[in-house]
Amino acid sequence: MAGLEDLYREIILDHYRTPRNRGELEPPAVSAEGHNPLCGDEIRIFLDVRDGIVTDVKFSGSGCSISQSSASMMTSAVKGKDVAQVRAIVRKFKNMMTVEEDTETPIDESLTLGDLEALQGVVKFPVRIKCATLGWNTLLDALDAAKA
Amino acid sequence: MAGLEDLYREIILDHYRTPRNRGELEPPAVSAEGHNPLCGDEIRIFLDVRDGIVTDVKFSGSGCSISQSSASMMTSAVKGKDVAQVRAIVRKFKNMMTVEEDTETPIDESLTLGDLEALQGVVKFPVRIKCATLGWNTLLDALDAAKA
Amino acid sequence: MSLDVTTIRKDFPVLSERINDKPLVYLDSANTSQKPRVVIDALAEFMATQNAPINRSAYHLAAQATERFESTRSKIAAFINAPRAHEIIFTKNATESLNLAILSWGRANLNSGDVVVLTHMEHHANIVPWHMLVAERGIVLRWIPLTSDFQLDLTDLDSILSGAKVLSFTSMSNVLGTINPVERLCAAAHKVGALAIVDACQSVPHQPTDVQAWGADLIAFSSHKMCGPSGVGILWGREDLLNAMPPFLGGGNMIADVRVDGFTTAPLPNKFEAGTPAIAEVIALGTAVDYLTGLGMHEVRRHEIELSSYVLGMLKGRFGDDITIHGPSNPEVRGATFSFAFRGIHPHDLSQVLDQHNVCVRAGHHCAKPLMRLIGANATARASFYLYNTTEEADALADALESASDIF
Amino acid sequence: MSLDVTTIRKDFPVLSERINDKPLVYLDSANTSQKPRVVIDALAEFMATQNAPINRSAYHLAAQATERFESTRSKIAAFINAPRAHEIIFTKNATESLNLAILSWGRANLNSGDVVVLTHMEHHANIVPWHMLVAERGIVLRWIPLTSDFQLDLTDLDSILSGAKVLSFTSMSNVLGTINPVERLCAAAHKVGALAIVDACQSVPHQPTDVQAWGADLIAFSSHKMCGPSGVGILWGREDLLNAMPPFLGGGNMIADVRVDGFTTAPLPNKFEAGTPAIAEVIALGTAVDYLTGLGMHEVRRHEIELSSYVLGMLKGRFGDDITIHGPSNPEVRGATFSFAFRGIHPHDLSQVLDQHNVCVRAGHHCAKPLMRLIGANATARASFYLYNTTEEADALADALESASDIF
Ligand SMILES: Cc1ncc(COP(=O)(O)O)c(C=O)c1O
Ligand SMILES: Cc1ncc(COP(=O)(O)O)c(C=O)c1O
Repeated sequence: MAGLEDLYREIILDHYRTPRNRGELEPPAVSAEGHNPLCGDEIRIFLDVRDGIVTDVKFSGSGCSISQSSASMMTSAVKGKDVAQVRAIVRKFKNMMTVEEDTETPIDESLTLGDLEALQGVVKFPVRIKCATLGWNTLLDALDAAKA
Repeated sequence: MAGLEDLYREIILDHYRTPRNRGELEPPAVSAEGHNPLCGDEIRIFLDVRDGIVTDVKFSGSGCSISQSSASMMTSAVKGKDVAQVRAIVRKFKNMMTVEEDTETPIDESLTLGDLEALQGVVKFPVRIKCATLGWNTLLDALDAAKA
Repeated sequence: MSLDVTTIRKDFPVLSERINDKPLVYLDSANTSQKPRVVIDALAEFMATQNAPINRSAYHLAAQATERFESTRSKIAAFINAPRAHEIIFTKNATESLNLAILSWGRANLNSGDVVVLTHMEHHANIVPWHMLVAERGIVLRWIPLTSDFQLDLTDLDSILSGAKVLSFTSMSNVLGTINPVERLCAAAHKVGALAIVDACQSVPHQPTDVQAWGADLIAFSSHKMCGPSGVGILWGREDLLNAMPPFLGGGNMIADVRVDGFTTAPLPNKFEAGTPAIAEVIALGTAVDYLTGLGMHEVRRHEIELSSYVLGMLKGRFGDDITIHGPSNPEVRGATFSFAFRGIHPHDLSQVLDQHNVCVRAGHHCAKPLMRLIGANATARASFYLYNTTEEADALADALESASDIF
Repeated sequence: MSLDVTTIRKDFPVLSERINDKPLVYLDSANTSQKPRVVIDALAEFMATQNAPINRSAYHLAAQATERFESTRSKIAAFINAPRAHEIIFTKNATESLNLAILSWGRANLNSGDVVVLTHMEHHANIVPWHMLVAERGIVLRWIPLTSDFQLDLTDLDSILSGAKVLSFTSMSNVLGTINPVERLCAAAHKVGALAIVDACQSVPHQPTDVQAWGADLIAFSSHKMCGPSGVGILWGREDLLNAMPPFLGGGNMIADVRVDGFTTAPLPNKFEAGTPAIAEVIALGTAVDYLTGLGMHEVRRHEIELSSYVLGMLKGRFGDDITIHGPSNPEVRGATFSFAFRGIHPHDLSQVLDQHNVCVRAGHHCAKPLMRLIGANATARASFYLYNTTEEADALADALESASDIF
């Protein structure tokens, strides 16, 4: 059985206690809402996309340490990147979480996930994968909303 | 386990091979139709009730030896009786078959079922009770139809 | 005579399981109960030596299976004091039972503007089917609010019920533990000519049930919460009501006749039991009912009142204001199900830490999101006790809670 | 490599049962199959040592149960070559699967006058839900007739299908044994833009299944006919189709969110799995799938073709015109299910006499009354063989039949 230390790495607890990019953005920023139907966690992702660049991103809502820290780390990782890069990061993260659906397209090996790799331990707790990916799936919805 | 001889008494097979009162009656006789949803047996009971007396009764349809012989014996038993007597016989028969719903009203002990007692062995084959009572329940429906 | 829990625990194989060499502390019985050995054996034994279809075949093995299946129906009827065995309908779970009751009765009887009254402590199973009727037929929902002690606030009951066609409510909240005054609510519904539907999932496994004393019209509950197998739900309804309801699922077993141009339905209970049921599971549920009856439902209830008293006092004593229990403080009006918030630690994280101590509690919205919004939380942790749980296990819960603070 | 039936028979405890000191000859597998020891053990083992809720709780026991439950979904997907595991929906039986498909899709897509095409060999489960839609929405049913050799008469298929919205049919008749040309029928349906629904109850347990090769849109089958426990049915559907269908039962597990004023549904498969499923049974069904896969479905089919050849020849050889078999004479286009009439003896009486020899056959209308009317009988006797049956058992059937003439 995997131990708690695999799950609650220090960097994760740090992002949980001191979340980055927490808040909301006014329109014209777009937003999307995500639910974890199993545990009730809710998250909202705000996204400012200009000329194909994610110029700003924020998140609100409430949830467990994994969903909150994952969202916090995510915002740090995608801010300032262009949309294609962001989508590549999402794919790489979801692949690490074993839940990337598109298994045909190759994963960009040159990308590094940095701090996000701390979340790898979540895979040993399958129930928590949904916590870790909640913000990411919601980000994808927000990207779609930005395009529309 | 009960043996076949409990079920297929000679008198039962006799009524099966040579059914009494098989046929139909023209209106003003009433009729009712019964199904055994489990095995597909169908029966139709025709009833001529005049001044409270069952002056004639016939049955048609098809089914197994138990349902057919029970219907045949039933017609012999009720023909010429008044409606109250017929209902008492039905009650007594269904009671023997362990399926009389009205357990409050006492059963008329003075009534004799005669040949019908041969069907008692059916109780040891619970699945067949529905065969034995198919004609009887249909008779009750026909009696209701005659009253209406 | 109170329950001999030490002996009872030996009846449940899983309670002797050890994980990482520590005992299992199973506090999630409001979710699903554990199963006694006799129930597992009945299921396995039937499958190994007596397995056969029911209702459809005349041979000995099938006749025997049919008899055993039907004997569970009679046992369930006796267990809840239903007047007639054929008023017991077997479904796949309480959710199907509620959907059957709500959608079959509702589609035949409810029209635009008709009022249905629910309470603010309902499980999704007693909400979503009503929402479906809101969308389909334009019915209107009203909600009975809660008091500050997490009981139904019946102050305005008469005006809430006025003109209503249905009152549908839970006999005991799966989140708060609150036991509702079922008789009073059924009587109030009937006074305005409304139907009384009771979601009895959380009370039937834990206390004596008497549907006639309740005066209910339809009730639903699940086998898997009362020591029986998964895959079986129960719907009880008044005979005249069930007879008047249209069928819900169509297929084999529920028909009297089928022609290319139509069908007629079989009498109760078959009318509502389309297809091959959970034969082995229903038979094993009969064994579970025997088991519970053997223990005595009054004794089960008394044991859980004692446990509740202990848990409430102990948790408050050890943690004071660090713990908030969302539910009544009086053990007499609640079951042994405790939702709580602890030191601001998210319930999901809390349950993860408790799991390291093999303490199994549920974290989440407990399929009662409208209630959660009222409580003001997305989620709570919930420890739910049953007839096999002990005060030592309550202590183990508290010890494990203590350790959670070390991490967060 | 053909099946080693002697060894296989030892896997099924009930086949070693003796009644009145005579072996059991179980020939009712089209009704429900027997269960191998590994399946019974998987069920009992889970209940005794791993029993926990799924999806809702984070602790180890619950996570493990969830994983095992979901692994059955993947196994079923592989077994029928479904592209995605979340296209597999667990229900309580094939009847619920068909009702879900028919009523959920039908209520959203069918209107007065819309044509649905069935065949004259359907089970009530694929008739009655359509009758319900006839009553609810005024759809119109058309029926594909049969040839004199009890196969679908496809001569006028194009005109029967013309303008139809749905073609819903069985892959194999539970009465006649006829195996239908599923690929051809699905293609014909799609050519006119109709949906193809396949009642796959009788074929999935007996031969390899490839829903993609079939080109089907929705298919239904039951665990209990394929060596699995009772209480579980399966619906497979194309992802886009399932996504577009409204939910069928409302409650826990099928929601994304619930508010007092409405709800949103969860993604597949949860959307169609309201309430607590048959957890232990689904897990044990996974073991049944492993068992069948281990034997090899091609080998199972080959064994049944051999049995069919033997049964057809032997019965005709011994009884000539005294026996009428209602079904195709060519073993390649039929399964090993034989409905028959024998010397004018009513099937119910026949099965009673056979039972004295422990030969278990079903007598009745087999939930296919429209077909029975076509055959011109209220009932037939039906002997259905499976992977564990032998030619010796076919001989035992014939010997028992012989003795029936002595009585009637
Ligand atoms: C109050 C209440 N109602 C309904 C249900 C639904 O029961 P099931 O999941 O067995 O269908 C539950 C349990 O989950 C419950 O606690
Ligand atoms: C062809 C066919 N369809 C549907 C069914 C219904 O299956 P179940 O009773 O498992 O729901 C059966 C079996 O009874 C069948 O043989």
